[in-house]
Amino acid sequence: MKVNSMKDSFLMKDKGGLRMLSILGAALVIITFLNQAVPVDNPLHVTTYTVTLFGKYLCYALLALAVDLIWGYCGILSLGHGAFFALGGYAMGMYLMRQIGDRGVYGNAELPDFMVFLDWQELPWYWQGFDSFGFAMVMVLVAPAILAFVFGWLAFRSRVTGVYLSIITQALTYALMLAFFQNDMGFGGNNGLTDFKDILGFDLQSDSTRISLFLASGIALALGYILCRWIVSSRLGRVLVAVRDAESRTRFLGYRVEHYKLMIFVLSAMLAGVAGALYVPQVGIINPGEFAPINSIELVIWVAMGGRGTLYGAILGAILVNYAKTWFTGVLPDAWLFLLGALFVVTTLYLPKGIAGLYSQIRERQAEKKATSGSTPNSALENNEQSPHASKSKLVEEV
Amino acid sequence: MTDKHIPDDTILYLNGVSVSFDGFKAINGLSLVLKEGELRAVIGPNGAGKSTMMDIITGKTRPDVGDVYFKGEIDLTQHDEADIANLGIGRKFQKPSVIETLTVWENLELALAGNRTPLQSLFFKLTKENHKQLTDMAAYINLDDQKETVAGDISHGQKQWLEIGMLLLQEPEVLLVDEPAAGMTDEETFKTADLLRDVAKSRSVIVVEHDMEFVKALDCKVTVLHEGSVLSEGTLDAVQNDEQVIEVYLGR
Amino acid sequence: MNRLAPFLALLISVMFTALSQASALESHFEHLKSKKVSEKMDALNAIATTGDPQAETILNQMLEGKLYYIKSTGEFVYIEKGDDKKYTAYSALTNEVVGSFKKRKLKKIRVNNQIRGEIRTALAAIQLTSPDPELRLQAVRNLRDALNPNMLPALKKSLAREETDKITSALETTIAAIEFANGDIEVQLASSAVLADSDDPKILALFKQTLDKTAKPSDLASAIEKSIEIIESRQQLYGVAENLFFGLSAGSVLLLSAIGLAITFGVMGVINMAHGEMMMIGAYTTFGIQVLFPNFIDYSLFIAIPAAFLVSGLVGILIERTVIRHLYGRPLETLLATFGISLVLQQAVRTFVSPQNQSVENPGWMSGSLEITESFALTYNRLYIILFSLVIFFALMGLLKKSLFGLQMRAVTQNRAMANSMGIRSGWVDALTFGLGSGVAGIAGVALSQITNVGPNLGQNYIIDSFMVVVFGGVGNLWGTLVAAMGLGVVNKLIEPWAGAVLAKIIVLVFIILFIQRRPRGLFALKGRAVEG
Amino acid sequence: ADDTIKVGVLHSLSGTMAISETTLKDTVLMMVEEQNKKGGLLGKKLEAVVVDPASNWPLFAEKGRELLSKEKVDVIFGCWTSVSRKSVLPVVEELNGLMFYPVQYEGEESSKNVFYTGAAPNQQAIPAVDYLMSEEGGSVQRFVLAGTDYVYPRTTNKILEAYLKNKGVSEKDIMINYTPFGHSDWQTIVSDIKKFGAEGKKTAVISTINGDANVPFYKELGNQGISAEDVPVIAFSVGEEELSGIDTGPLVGHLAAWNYFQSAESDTNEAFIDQWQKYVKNEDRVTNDPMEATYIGFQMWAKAVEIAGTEDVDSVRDAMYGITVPNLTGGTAVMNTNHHLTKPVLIGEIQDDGQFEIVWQTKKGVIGDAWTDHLQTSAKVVADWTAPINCGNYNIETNVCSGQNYE
Amino acid sequence: MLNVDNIDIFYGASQALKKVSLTAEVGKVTTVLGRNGVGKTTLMKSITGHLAPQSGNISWEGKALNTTKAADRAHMGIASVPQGREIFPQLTILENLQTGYACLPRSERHIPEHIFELFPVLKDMLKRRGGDLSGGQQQQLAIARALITKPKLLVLDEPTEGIQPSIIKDIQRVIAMLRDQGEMAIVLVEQYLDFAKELADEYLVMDRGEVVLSGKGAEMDEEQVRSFMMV
Ligand SMILES: Nc1ncnc2c1ncn2[C@@H]1O[C@H](COP(=O)(O)OP(=O)(O)OP(=O)(O)O)[C@@H](O)[C@H]1O
Ligand SMILES: Nc1ncnc2c1ncn2[C@@H]1O[C@H](COP(=O)(O)OP(=O)(O)OP(=O)(O)O)[C@@H](O)[C@H]1O
Ligand SMILES: NC(N)=O
Ligand SMILES: [Mg+2]
Ligand SMILES: [Mg+2]
Repeated sequence: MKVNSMKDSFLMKDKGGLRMLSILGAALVIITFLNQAVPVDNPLHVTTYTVTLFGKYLCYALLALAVDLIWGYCGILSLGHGAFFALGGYAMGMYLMRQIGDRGVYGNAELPDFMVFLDWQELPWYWQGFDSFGFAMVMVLVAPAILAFVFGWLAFRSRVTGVYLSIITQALTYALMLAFFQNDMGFGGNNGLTDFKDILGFDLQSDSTRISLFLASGIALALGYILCRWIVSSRLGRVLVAVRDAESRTRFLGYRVEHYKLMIFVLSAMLAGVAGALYVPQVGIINPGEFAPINSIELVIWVAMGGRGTLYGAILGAILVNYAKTWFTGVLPDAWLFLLGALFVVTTLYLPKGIAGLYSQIRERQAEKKATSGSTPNSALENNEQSPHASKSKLVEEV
Repeated sequence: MTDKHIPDDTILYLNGVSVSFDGFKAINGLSLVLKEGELRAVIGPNGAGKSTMMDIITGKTRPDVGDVYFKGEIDLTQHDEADIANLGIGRKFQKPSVIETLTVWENLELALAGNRTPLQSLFFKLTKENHKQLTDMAAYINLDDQKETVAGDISHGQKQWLEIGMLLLQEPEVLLVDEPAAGMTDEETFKTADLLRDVAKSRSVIVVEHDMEFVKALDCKVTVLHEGSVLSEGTLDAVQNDEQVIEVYLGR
Repeated sequence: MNRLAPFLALLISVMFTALSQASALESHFEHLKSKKVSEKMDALNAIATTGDPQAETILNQMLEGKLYYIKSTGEFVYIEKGDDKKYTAYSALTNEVVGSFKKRKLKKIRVNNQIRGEIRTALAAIQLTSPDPELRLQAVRNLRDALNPNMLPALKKSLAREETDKITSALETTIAAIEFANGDIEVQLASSAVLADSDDPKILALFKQTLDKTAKPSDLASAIEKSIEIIESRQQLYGVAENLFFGLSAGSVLLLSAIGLAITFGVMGVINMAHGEMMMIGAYTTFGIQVLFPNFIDYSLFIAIPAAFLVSGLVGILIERTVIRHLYGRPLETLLATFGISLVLQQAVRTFVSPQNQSVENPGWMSGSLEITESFALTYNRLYIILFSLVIFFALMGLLKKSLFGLQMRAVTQNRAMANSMGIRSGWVDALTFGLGSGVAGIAGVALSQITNVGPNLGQNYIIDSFMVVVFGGVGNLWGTLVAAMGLGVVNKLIEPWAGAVLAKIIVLVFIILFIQRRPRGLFALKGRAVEG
Repeated sequence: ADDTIKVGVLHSLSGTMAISETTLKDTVLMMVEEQNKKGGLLGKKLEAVVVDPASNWPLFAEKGRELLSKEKVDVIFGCWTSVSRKSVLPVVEELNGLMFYPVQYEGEESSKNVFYTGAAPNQQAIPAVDYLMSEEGGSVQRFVLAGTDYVYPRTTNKILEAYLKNKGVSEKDIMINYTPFGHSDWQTIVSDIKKFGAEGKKTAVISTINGDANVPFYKELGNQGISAEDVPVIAFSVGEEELSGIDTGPLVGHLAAWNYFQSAESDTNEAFIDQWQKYVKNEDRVTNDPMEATYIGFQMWAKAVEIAGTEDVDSVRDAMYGITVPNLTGGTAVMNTNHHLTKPVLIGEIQDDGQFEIVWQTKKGVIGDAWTDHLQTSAKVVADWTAPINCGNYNIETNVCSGQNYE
Repeated sequence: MLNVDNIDIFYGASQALKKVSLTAEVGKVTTVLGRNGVGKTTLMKSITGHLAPQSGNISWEGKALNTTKAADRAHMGIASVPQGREIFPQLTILENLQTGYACLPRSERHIPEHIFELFPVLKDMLKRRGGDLSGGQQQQLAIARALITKPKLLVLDEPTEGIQPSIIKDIQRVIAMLRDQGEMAIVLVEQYLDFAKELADEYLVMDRGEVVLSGKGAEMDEEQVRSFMMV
């Protein structure tokens, strides 16, 4: 009961999040309805293609949420979060591969095609158990968690921070990418895992499976959001912010900074793993490209676009950027990068707090106007160091 | 290591501590003993090593040689900052350092004595009692109408006060206070002195200051540091009349 | 008149011999047209042994694939590409211009690798007496391929009159090799000792092949074994030196690509994702210069270096003035904006230049290698790039550490507001600093154009490594960048021979991760209160 | 609208593969334009739908789905890397699309919905080795198999290794080396190759090095003084387009094996080159093998549509078998029932103008083999999409069509 | 002469200065007094150019400063010792001092010996990084650095904070000397009343963003001032 009321209170206070959650809920219901109940020839019908596309955005949103949790609240800029996403994806992919059974091109029930072809005689030990959905789902959480734990334990204990941490996370994902590229690793090399048939006995290509996966992604995102919101609105959240902005001071207050970081990093990795696991059956392939450092950089950019340190901003950013990508690549295949690039630049310049900050930015400016009404604000001074729309009398020295 | 005799009522014990930075000896064979419930003023020229001494006690700086013991048996050089804070040593820094992106209230809340593991923080709930503690403290440090202000936006002196408030809420056994009166008005300076004298009734306190009026108001034993070691020790009067102290510190 | 006389004499004699020998040469031409490789080879060897002075020209033209015959007349010519789409044909016998033809009217005498090899050997016999020492040396070495005992008298004659040390010893080796390959055991024993001094890999191969065929134990076998041992121990030494050179060279590329970033990121704190594209612009500038001045390829780099510095620098200043300057104090957002800029720049190249790679030529002096011994040579392009990277590095170091501008640059990034209060016009300093970093990246692009692709992806390929180097070395520390770049290069190249390129790279990455644990602020960490704040 | 036939183009226009794939996009657009000039197909105009999968493999699947289910294209021309093809494959099969894949690849695949117009290993790798081992090719006895570390090179090398051993080449005369994508520092490897090649036996390098890594590789070869006469390199992924980004002066004599070279002498080729250079408004633009494969694929599809009298996928597919169109090297391309082409194999030698001179070619066309005969598991698998087999991977020992989950 | 005329400054919606005016004449010390958080630093920042008033005017030697950037003000002879010292942490002491060269013609770019006479510690530590110094040493460096630029208006925000007594006395002497040379206007923010009183030619007391008291230093009513400094 107590927990319940507490939950209520933290969620209730989070207006932006509530709005976002209700939009998400509505979207899940409406899209499902428009896909299932509205006839195909009706202009309102949403194709399964679109549903799956949205399912993908939702997975990306969950991934972005995971990044915002550590970056926005704890100041850990991970440039390698794609690695955890990919690991979750591989765990799911391995399960899906096992489900193919003897329906692969060589008809070998014991081994995935790529192993047959490479003359492998038996399933390597690390593939054992992936026939079971339960085991695979545990691995979806455990594999990223273990990697995050080992890596985080080393790095946080040694007090690796800032860009140094960012760069070694990047080195981590880069190294994993190169490793997974190698056929000898037993994960299908560059081609990765693909040609999945079904999940839990349901045909992956059927509309109902797709809708279910879409819904699952939406629910995972909502739960992930609530979990993250709960964390950041507890005192733990305040400690995280303290760690982000004054790590050493927080230590002198008696907080074991490395434990906080480790806990939140592992949690974030697990969220990313879940996102990856939901992503793979919807896009139908997982390959080492997901480990590419540039992917991880991009995903940080979704968060920055959406507004870091707000959680719902990350979700917004991920969906918007990816929607823009889908849209731009379709309508302007030769020039879409101009648009996307410009979008990034313009957002940075005009929305310093990201899309999520737009609202508060407008409110702030109104308040300021009210306060200073009657007198013309003096603008020329120092605004060469300021964003064109930043508060005029902000201290320049804030570095 | 603890074969030296340390009196029972000693809470902090520094012996033969030295530390150097790139060859420069900032602390040089420093020894100092603080008793339980003692209030001690430390003065000395700029660069004498006062803040560095506090760095060593709080685990920020590791000494090259020397012993640092807390409560007789705990070797502080073997612990890190968070450990030492949890053992009961709190500190106010010379340069006001608060968590600038959190509000005044949140700063105080984080400082509040209590358990500090991640899970405990996650399930932490402010009790009525805690609430009153925080409200009182905010009033005491004159920030009650700026409780919701982000700490980065309060003035220099207000940050000093906030930090003092945070230090008190931690309820440490030993308080290390580095230049609390800097940037305060004369009246506030005296208020601070009163406060520290009061605190020292139940705890041990080391105060560093350059304001002699303030030190006088503290009315306690004074240690003068110079070039990393103790130059003189005694009552303020005695110290103030020490030729060497006048020469290097007070001026004529 | 005096000077012309010998020339005229020569001309007349050439014409005369050409006339008299023409039919001898011509009689072999028909066989050159043959599709059979063996027939062609016989023919070209026959041409080589006519002793006709024109033979060398013919063989050389054939080697370069310029020997044709005119379809209609069957006349043998060699061709030179003209300005229009036509080719100027010169008579293979007289070197006179025959006319200008479309390629379709001509038929090429095809050569393949085997034939080229044969031509070279054939030419070697002729060039053994060439006045050009380079050609002579090459000829002597080429003669080691065939190990033809018939060449011995000619070689020995050459040895007797040769004056250049290097060629003398090459001759000795070649003679010894031929004797070793063809002589009896006595001769072999003697020559194997001589050959032990040679670093020509062919000799080692010769030894090994002979050893396989030699009865063991025997005097000869042990003599050969001893020689092999001598050679191999020397090779091992070269191997180490070579690896070190490879490492330094890989390091110098890292250094070049990181050094501009050491300024924009290391000093200014801008997470400059467009750094790679600044290099790309530099590389395309080089390409542009070569297109503009196609006849000055050898000097193109000297124009390209300042040009690339200016072009990239100006682009950098433009970016700084329009975007970055609004972001000081928000370092993380520079990541977002510069990433956007990098996308735009890449696509701009694809759209306005071409999505394909562009061909940038190596000037003659950048190609080939500096031979230390016959099995150990330092490639010129790498050598120059190592030197170049160091020059750039120390120039920047000087600028940063010794000039007032460098001081102001550092002051502005450490405390912008205070720097302003000290009268430093931070806007200028920022623009120039970013311009400098970008300009240096542009210069790096010039160097990269000499060893890798010039294409829209150039920047992407280097950005990760660049950040890795700057951070690993310690942000804000130029020495760190130098040591990190060279260190990572050398470590990588020391691992590569036994681990392979992929694993080597993985190992280096893991090494970086672990190393940072020991030095959480990079190799050359700034220590003390100054950084902790 | 009903009066158009939609042609999907699924090639990366950005990202790492844009370098190669944009050319193919332009090729398809050119063919569409030309076909429209001829009045389209079945009286309908062709409409090209171009999307950009941006060198991102999952995006290929998504864009493939977009083309098929949203744009409802009748045919797709697309993909370059095998992984991108593997990514769209399930989509094309699920939605019963029709795709033409124009790049040489590792084989081991035959989908009902894909026609492979590039070379299978037996149409490129095997003949190349035969050539090298022949007297004319230099009687090579030692081989360096150097490749980029991904599936195509790995597979090709595996096949080659088996093939070479069969031919009596011993283990120690084969050196295998893999490098990461975009590898740019070739010093060590080239130096190793140099040493390997200097041990007495005639040595050649068989290069499956992909894309961007080639330029620094060849530059390093040149600089370390490895000439084609000493150690020739025969490449399977280096064509005219790749050469146009390299200063070819030092590379003369190195080789490549393809099914087409721009220098091939035929009227169709001359016309094609003209058309291409006019289309891109650049007299210096080159053509290459994947362009020819695209050309053949497009011509075959157009012909099949005419024969079937409809653009309907199943009917077009049926019409494809046995269809012939002139290829650009003067012969005829035939589409076989295993969805692979019959094509000639050509060996070309790099010239200093960036072109290849054809030094050897097969007498007749070679039938593309989806499943290689040189590997144990694959040898017993065949593909035949006509009755009675009607299967892309039919085991001739067990007589089952393994692993297909559709009819 | 510096003229601050009726300026208002807001931080977002909250007003930090309300119609504040101040004048500082060459050859005189103007002290600003007031307890924590009343707006003293805000006022100083508006003079040095780090904050722009939303209304009111600031002028120096008759030239309006409102839109002049901080760096240009420095070139006009305005130097400051900010609260919190603002040392360049990674620059050595020597380099910290050399940042002042930006305002000087090439020929005057050297460090005058009297700086080291005033702050002898600095001379011993020229190669040490600014950030490594003790608090008091940094404060001394900040003052020295401001003097390097040979200012005509010197703005000091609590310059004695954290400085040992003997040096405070020295600083007091220096400020008096600078004033007596008659080439410089000095604005001094202080809470240390004795110090302020000694030096003040003019004084003003602030409370809650407003000037509540002002007058000649010599006529300062200590009791009244103290009353405003209480909480
Ligand atoms: N990391 C460091 N590197 C170099 N020198 C240092 C470092 N830390 C401290 N110092 C030097 O050690 C000496 C002692 O500094 P400390 O801050 O302890 O002095 P303090 O007594 O607190 O002086 P103040 O009264 O001015 O605060 C100073 O001279 C300072 O410059
Ligand atoms: N950056 C800021 N944003 C918002 N409010 C600010 C900011 N800086 C200062 N303030 C507020 O403005 C008021 C005046 O601050 P200021 O720093 O000018 O005080 P001060 O008189 O210098 O105090 P002190 O003696 O403590 O230095 C304070 O109430 C403070 O909370
Ligand atoms: N199919 C290829 N070349 O990847
Ligand atoms: Mg101190
Ligand atoms: Mg102040």
